[in-house]
Amino acid sequence: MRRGRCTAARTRALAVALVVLGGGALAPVALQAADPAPDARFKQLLQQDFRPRGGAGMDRLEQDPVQKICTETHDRPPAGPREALQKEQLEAIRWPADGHFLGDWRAGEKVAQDGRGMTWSDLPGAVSGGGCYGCHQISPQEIAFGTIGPSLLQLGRKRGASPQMQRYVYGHIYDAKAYNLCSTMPRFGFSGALTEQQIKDLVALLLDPDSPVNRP
Amino acid sequence: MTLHTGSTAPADADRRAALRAGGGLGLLGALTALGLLPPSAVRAEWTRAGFDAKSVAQALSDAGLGGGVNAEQIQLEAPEIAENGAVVPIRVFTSLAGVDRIAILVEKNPTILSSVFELPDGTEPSIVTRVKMAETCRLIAAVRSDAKVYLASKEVKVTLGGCGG
Amino acid sequence: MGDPMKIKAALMDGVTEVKVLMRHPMETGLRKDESGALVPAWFITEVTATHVDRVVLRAQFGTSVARNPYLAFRFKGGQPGDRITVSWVDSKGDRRSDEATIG
Amino acid sequence: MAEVTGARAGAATHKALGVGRAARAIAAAWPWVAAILLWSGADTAMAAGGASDPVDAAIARYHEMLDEGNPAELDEMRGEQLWKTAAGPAHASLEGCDLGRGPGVVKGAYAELPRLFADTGRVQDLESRLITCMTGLQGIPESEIVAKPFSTDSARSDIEALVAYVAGQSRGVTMRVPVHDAKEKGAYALGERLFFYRAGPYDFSCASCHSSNGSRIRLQELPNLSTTAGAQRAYTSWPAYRVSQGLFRSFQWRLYDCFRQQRFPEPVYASDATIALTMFIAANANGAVYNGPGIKR
Repeated sequence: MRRGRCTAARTRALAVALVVLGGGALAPVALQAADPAPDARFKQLLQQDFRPRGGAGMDRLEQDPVQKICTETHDRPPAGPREALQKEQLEAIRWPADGHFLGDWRAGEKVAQDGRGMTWSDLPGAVSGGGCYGCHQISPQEIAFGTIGPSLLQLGRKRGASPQMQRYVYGHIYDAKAYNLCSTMPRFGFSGALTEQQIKDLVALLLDPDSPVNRP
Repeated sequence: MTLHTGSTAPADADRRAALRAGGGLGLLGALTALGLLPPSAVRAEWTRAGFDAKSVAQALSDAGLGGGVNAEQIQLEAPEIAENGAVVPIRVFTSLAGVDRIAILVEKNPTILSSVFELPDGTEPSIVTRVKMAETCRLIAAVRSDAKVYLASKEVKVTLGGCGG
Repeated sequence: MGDPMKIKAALMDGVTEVKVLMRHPMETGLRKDESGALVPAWFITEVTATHVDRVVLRAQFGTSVARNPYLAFRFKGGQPGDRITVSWVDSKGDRRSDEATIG
Repeated sequence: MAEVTGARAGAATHKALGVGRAARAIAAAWPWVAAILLWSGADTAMAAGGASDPVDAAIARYHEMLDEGNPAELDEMRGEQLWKTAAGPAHASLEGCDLGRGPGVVKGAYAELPRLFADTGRVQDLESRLITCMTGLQGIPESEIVAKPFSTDSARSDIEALVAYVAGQSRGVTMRVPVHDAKEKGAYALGERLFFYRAGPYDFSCASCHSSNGSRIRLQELPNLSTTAGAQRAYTSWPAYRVSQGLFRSFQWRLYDCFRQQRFPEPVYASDATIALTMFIAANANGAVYNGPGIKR
């Protein structure tokens, strides 16, 4: 995590979360969160029963505002805080300085296949993959794909590869939460898991007309 | 995971000789010495031929199963997709009578010949076992019945599993 | 001497079905351990099954047999209570023999 | 990437079955209410979906063939030996160990764990209870037991073999995990909270992968552990032999490796957090017939 940026965002959304709890729209969750004993016990549990290992430090158990509100609302945040936080996330996206979004789809396929990165058994600082096939159908020749996310087969053929579409896909991989606050998809750029070049390569895999994803 | 499957040594004559003298007859020799097996159970032809072969044809020929033809009577059951190549279940059976040898091969493994079974009279031509598969390829079953060899094969797709880390 | 095998032998309609689980790493000699060193080949080379004192199956295994091998086969004859013996020897010369009775 | 939905080809078809969009929205907002309403419908959809998809059907066939011979039985045998053999400084076997049904009673014990134990005052799962017995009866230092609780290629774990044996002695027994005492209820509540807690660089909770029906990672079916049906299917098939590792794995290992993939720090072995999470999943599986140890990819 890029701590600086996350911490700044965290302070703002704490206020947002308080508004949610005061609103009473999510009674069961609010009741649970309002009971201080389980809260304290839960924090104690996290502190005592996990320990840092490899690159996975205890700071990973601290929730940022997005994680917090999604946890507390079972991924159904009310519109107000949702829009505020999504705007924040969108503003935090670091767009390519050269203005280009399309990399090499062959390199993108490798990134999509590779599910390693950021676990306690991965070397800190080692290159991560996107693990995209874990959740998405992408190239037609790979039959071992997950179904947590939608199929991305033929994405470029269906939606085109306009500069706007390229920017949208880049942003989505960089920070899916900027578009859907409680998306299951990790924020691959925001978290530092993928580099700008890796994200460009994935954009090419999904949108380049020559990519197997988009062949007829 | 990365799957490494392969032969244990280059296909050289020394290795074969060592296997014949060692692993090949060692158990039977020992069992015979212990009185667990009658001497007649030890057959001279029982060697480890075929495990070093680098082609399906060579493996079959070395294992005494050359010249086979595909036959519908040979049933080879295996999953279409193996969730993990480290363990791929396979069942081979046939309605043919007089079967005395069955072999199972994995077309694209470093060691193509997986196992060879000798079936005395009274043992049914039905074997269930599990192979390793390094990649998507055909599994092949060879069955010898009345000195003729019959074959069956089936492609099994080997896939990547899990979170990939 | 390896771990015990699990052997099940059941008689149905005059045919005895034998199911055997063997504990063995079945190392190919091509796998690397966590430190990147090649793990030497180590695998069962031969399996023999006997019903009382008659051989009912002999098998040769190579490294393409899966780890902790499973084997099932059937033979005619056999009576409840008869002894089934399964023995293996591996590429290091280790051996193991276990018994079960037909149920 | 829900907003750029393309063709939902292949196995995604079964997600469209059975549970409608509105119902899923309810499920997302009030999962417990919705779960009660949707149990039967969702399960039927999951079963039907699995069979209608050729890839899922092929994977189901693979599992069916594996079920015929499970190397976990070898670990059960080894665990039984360990249970019955005197060991440790006290030269005692574990035959006097109380797993909740009285000293020495192994049959059916796993189907009622985790539970509160009066002698320790703790809610304990099987593995933490085995530590209690190994330290108490055999005099083995806890530090020695928890140093390497999970098997590796080069070193087998005794506690995993004991788990295989004890779990196997509940095969065919109906799951009845007690959630009666305040401490048991507390553990369940904490486990539920941990299940839904999103954190780490990938924003994952257990629920990210385990709270929808019919999803997969790659080709692996993901049980919906927040429903009775999903928890029943999953929990009753663990602990299990993992063919990809050639090793038997305990439920504590299952949670440990999920947290690793979740990009969390390492959970402490047999800690209250892991026991609470086990309590949540095990109690959700109540009413199912325990059918482990299983065999998995």
